[in-house]
Amino acid sequence: MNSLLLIILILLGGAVLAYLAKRITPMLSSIVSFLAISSATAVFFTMTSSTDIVEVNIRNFTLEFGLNAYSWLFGAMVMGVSALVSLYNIAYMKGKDRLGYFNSNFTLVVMAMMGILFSNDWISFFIFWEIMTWSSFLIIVYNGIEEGKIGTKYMIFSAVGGYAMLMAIVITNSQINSFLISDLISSFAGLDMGMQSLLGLLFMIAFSVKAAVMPLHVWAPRAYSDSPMSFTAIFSGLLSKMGVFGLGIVLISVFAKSTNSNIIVYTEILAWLGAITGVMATFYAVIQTDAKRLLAYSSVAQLGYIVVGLAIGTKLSVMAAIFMAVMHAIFKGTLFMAVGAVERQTGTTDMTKLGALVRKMPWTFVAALMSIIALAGIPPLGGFIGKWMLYESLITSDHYFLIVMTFLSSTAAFLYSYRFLFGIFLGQEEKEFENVKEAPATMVIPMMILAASLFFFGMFPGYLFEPIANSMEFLGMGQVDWSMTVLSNQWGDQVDTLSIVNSIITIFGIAFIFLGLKNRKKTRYVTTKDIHTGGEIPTENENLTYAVDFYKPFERAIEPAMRRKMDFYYNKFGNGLESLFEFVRRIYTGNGQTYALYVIIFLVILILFSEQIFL
Amino acid sequence: MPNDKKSQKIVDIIQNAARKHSLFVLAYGTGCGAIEIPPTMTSRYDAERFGIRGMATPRQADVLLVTGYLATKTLKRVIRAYEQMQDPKYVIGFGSCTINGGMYWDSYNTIKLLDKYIPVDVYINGCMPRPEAVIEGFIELQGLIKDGKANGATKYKENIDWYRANQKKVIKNWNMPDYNW
Amino acid sequence: MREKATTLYLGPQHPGITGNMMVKLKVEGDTIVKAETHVGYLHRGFEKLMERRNWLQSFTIVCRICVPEPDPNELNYARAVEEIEGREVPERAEWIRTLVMELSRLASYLLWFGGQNGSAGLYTMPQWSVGDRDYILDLFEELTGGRVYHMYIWPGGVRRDLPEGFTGRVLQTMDYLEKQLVKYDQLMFENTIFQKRAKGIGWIDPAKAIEWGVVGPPLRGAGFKSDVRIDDPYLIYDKLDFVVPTQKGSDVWARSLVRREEFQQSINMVRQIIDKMPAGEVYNKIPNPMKWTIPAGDAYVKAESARGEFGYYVVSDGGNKPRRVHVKGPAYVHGVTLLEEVLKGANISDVSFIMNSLGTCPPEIER
Amino acid sequence: MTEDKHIKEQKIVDQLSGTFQNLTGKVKRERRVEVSVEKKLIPSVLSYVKDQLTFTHMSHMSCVDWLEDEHFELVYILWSPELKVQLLVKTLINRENPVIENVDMIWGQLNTYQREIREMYGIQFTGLEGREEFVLEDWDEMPPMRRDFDTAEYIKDVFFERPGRDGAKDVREVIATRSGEEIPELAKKYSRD
Amino acid sequence: MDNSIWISILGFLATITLAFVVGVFYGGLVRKVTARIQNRVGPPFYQNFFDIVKLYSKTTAINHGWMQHLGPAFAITASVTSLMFIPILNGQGDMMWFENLNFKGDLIFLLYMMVFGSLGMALGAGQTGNPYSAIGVSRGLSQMVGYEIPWVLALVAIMMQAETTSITGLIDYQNANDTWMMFESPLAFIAGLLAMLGMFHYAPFDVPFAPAELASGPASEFGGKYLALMMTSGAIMAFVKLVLFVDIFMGGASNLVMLLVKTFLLYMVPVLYGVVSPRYRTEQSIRYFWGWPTAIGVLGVLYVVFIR
Repeated sequence: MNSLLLIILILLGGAVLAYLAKRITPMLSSIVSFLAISSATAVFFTMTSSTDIVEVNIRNFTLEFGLNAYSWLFGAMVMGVSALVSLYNIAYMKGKDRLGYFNSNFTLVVMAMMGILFSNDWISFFIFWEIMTWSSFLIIVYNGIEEGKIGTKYMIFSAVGGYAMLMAIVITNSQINSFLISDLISSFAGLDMGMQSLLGLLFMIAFSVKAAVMPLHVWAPRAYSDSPMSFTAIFSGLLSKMGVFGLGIVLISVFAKSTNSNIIVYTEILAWLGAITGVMATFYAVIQTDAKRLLAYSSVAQLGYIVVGLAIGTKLSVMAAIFMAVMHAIFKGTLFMAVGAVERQTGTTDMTKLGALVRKMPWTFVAALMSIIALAGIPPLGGFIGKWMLYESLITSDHYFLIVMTFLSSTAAFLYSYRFLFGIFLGQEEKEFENVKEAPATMVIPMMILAASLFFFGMFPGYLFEPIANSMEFLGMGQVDWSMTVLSNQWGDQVDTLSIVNSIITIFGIAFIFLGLKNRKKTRYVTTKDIHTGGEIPTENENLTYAVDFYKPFERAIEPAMRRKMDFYYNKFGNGLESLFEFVRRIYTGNGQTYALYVIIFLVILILFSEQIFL
Repeated sequence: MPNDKKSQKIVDIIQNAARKHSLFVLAYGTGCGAIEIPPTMTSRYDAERFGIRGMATPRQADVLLVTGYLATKTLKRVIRAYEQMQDPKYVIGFGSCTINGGMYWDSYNTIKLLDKYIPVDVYINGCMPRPEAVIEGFIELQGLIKDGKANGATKYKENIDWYRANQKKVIKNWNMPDYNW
Repeated sequence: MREKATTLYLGPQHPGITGNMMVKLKVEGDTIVKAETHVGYLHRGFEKLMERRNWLQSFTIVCRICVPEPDPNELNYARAVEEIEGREVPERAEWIRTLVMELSRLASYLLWFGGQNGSAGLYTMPQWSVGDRDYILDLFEELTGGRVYHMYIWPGGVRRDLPEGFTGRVLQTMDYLEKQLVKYDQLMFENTIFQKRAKGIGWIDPAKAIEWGVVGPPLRGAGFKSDVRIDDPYLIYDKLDFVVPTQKGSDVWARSLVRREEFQQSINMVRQIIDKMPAGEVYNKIPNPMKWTIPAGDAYVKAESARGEFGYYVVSDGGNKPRRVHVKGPAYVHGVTLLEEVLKGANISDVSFIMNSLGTCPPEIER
Repeated sequence: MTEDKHIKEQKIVDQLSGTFQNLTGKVKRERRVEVSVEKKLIPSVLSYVKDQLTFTHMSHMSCVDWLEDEHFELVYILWSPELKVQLLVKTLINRENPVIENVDMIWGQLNTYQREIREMYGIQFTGLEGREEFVLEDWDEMPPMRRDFDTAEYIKDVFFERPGRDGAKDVREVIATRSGEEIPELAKKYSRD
Repeated sequence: MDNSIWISILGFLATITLAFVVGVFYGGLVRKVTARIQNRVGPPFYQNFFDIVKLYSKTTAINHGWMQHLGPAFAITASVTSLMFIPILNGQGDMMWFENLNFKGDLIFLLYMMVFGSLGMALGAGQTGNPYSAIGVSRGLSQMVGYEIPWVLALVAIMMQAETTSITGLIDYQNANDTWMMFESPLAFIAGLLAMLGMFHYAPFDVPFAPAELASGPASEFGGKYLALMMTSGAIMAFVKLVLFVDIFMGGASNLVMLLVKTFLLYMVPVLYGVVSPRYRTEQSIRYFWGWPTAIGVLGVLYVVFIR
């Protein structure tokens, strides 16, 4: 059997089995899901090759599955991260309700993502895209009524994206008479100007929704933060990358060949939108008090950079964007898992309540610290390399104000990075969290593996450059030069990651050991209550942690920019639409079977009446 | 105790020289003598010439300057600040009130003999001591440090029980964390 | 479950606090939602000690109530005793007392210039102005023998006459200070950053200022022409020519301007005093202090210090010791009720700044 | 102290004694007026003089312990910025049961004064809010400002004696004998033996 | 293995020693200069050596957990690593000792490397649980967002002008054209200079350490060996910032004397401005940087893009 179909089938079977397994014991459902995903991962890494092509004939048209260098890269990322997350998921979801429902959808999302990556034609792409949307929607509403509204918001935006994609596909087919992605790539340049612009707009809308680009990002923060964390690790880390994947295809392989000046304007606008997304989402992340919400906004901001990189479209910037996409999947996955671990152990993610978990949950902290360092783009971890390439590509391609925008948001990212670590792991020890224990090993190990990989890619980015260069070649960017440890831009300036890492490790090691060993006997380890409080003795119930409104002065300084809240307008708009969508919500009763039935009916209609729809 | 220069190791000599020339004073105006600290530190007398410098927190300070009488309420804070300081640390008793209670000898709220509560390395007498006297006191302390004789902190650690008993006699509600030395 | 606001202990050991006191702040972000003044770190029980000392011994104690500015205390105590006893004071002594009072006001303002700017982070100003204050302390030392505590103004006059050539040295110092004032203007009052820091900060509602018990420069900064020197004239202030400056802003900036103007006025007053000072006796001798009794009675006297009205309520029961000496310093209201009120909603950055502008001085709160 | 010299002061006394019964007042000197009232009249007198007689500024509030007469004397010292007159309102309260009504709703800063007097004299102000401890900390003796509180006795128990004070000798003398030095003539002169 | 690695290690050590000595020496000189302006004598110029040695010789230390080691360790790592990647001299003969890793990093890497220390310091300060530390960190990071904007604008302008992002490249450009960047694009220089005022944390931009409000700010709980290491790294970092600025705007230095003269003159700018300025509040400081300095920086970039 073809390995691609095998992966899809394993995952599909896993989804069904996970649903059934909860009848035996709820835990088994998570384990089944983990087994399905990990065996699919094993199949993916051992058996697939980029020459696999399989055709599935349904009635009178053909769905074509295949793998190429580009989708292999994303597939490897999806499979690797989701296997670790599903391992984490076992312990994380233990004891929660409706595990069958959750896990089957969880597996289905992974299946859909792999399906998208394997699709060689727009029809199967669209079908899997919709499956992904629906199953992720079902998980968003998993938590209850309040999430229903968030789910509706997500659904509205996804529907807009989906219809845009559908229209684009229909138009494509009517123009070039083929559903194959490769046909669009090859014949795009031949289309007339108006058609190119229209297609460009539609595809950008379709993918920007998932990539959460500025005007279409509204659904993202709440949807990311209010889902179960093991899913958010995938949702924010991987699912959003499907938007990036699509944008990559459209922007690079399709538009790059276009001579249309409108398209260049589009990409410029998209780049600016990405940059503004980065800045605004960062500012919003800075003022959050909930760790999950903070990370959710930070995801939006990070996706902004990736979009900037893709939209600029030089070799270096695309490389940076894809590199950052992979890094983002890793570190954001780790961070959401860390937050999940904290939530599981303490029951809250409110940074104004948490504090000083560093002694209680050291391994979680280490994983979070590494990820945060990568997120902030500080050398020597992987995040820095993406940032460096992005800046270099921006400056060498004369995007002088874009670099300032991205730099502003990445500097402001230090604020929320620190806020995150401080709010959860540092500060005063609280009585409430006295007996908190480290999360179980099955949760810690996936985090540590991902965090270690950040370090590895920071030291040897070449291991990632190779597949990226291959996929860029596939996308038609031509030969891309790369080397194992040296980054360089087109002006010829270089950065040697190996010497950076060596230098940092040596000096840090010496300093750390010096501090640890000097007067080791006479160093008094004290509690966080023993601090300088002007000589006074703080009473028991007094709060000594500076936690509320942490960045008040900064908020005051950025007040003019924050006055017009985009969310506010969308909410107004959403409230207006509320009644319109009331009946939609009535259909989403919260019962798994109904959803499944609905999805299946939708797919059947899509397939049966495809001729009428598409032609 | 043969604590003269000859018996000191070379490391000690360097350390003591550095300690001598760099005295970080805890910025704690405990009593009314605090009014003579600004003139001492500012342009006319300029104690910074001798490496004397104010520090904001006890963690970073070397010298606790008890400027005058201590009310019992302040004594508690002073003890806490003193114990938060890091070795080697020195105490300068400033003004007559630290020596024998001064003009508040019959006040119900001030302690009379400072070195019953915390070890004092150098006393400066006067009410109040002039800035010249303060600097003189610091120079005296520097001399003690140079010879390795300013060992009030060691004395405090060795006799902690005695000091603690005295302190608890005055401070009725001892709700401070007890430090283990 | 911990409370929402963060507790910040500003003091007693804190470089930003004026003296040995503690302001316990509850902050949300950097905004203060509640401020609590804790005092008592300097409590010596002066008023109890004075019950155990005879009338003259108490003199050594009263000056120690307010360290930066001891002379108003001596004056008030002396005037209260004189008022109860009905003792006459020679004319020249009154002039000398006024001179001492104005010099002490200048010294206090110089210290305040330093404190206000030190709390704003301009460390050059304290270095200059506290250094210049020493010139006045030198004058005091020559006149009284003490740098800080003078014990110079006694019941019945002053302890001794002016030394030879003293007035000339005073005038010399005044010239120097006037020259320095130009420098202070450049460094502080014309400094845009200082203005940005000071304007609109620490606002006291002028409509409530009197009711809250605000006195001194803060009250004049709120637009009230209120000064004990003209409202309830004492010494020879009615014979001097001076203006009481007022400002409308009622913020730190207004108070700073008021103090700056009063500094100039004091320099002018010292010159007038030296110009017009009459000759004569300076001391109406008191009997043997151990047996010196004062007839029963009470008196409330007040004087304008650099920070506001200083009031002394002295009660005698006819014996050789005071029955009760109760001191009211300006900081008693400024440092507790008013400070707690003004700090509500302020920024952490401004706490020390506001405290300095109100002239909070703990020793006179708890005594 | 003739009548015609202090017209505005006399007018205040007249107006007050006209309004309240059992109120005695006198003009002490220029700008000083003193009235004595019963303790239950204090709130009404204070609010009357504040609202009607423009005594809007609360200068001071004091307390005197008349141990021999077995009462405390409370003094409210007010100032009128318009009339420029200082008004002393005095009242006596029993020493055995020192209770009086809290008046900090009239002037906010009275809260501080009353808290201090409560701590120092043990006078209870009914309805007074605010921290119990103001100046002292963990004080478990008699309120220290009462005249029957003997500080000399107290310090003997709690603090270490100041050396040289034993036997009421002069400090210099004691130090001199301890170190075996010759007692200087100057010291002998002041010796209390 | 041949001798070259030993020579380069010796070179590292020589560089670190130079930076430490010069940094500490400058620290003392700053105190001296400040003192002279304030009408006093001031401490001897070698005072800071005593301070650091004294702090290293402290026998006890307080530790709130292993993260507290991290802060100073990160700080020293950031300063020394940055030092390794900065060309100190641009002459041929002297270069051998101070070459280190100059050609292995560039300006953007350095921007991030210099933040590394602040973030580590912030984490160490956070571990102590002192509210003052947290407030100081919050202020410091907020202010950093402020001054990074004009700073990046200035760097973008000069990088686009020289068409290189490497510091050695910038020096070569200046040497080749026989000019200094501060004359080539003066607007960028002004923006960079104003941003540098913030980077040195002298008044009016010393909010993170404001003693009147926060005691010692982030370092409140750091004493003894921790404070010593922080002071060491602070001295090195000051040197790094100065050399960086001299390299990119003032044509680098061809010998040590030139280097000292240029860096000292440059250092006097924030110091002298600081001596006569009170402290801004945090938001005032951020708004200041986003006002004129940013406008000048934008003009500087436009100047490079359109005029050149």
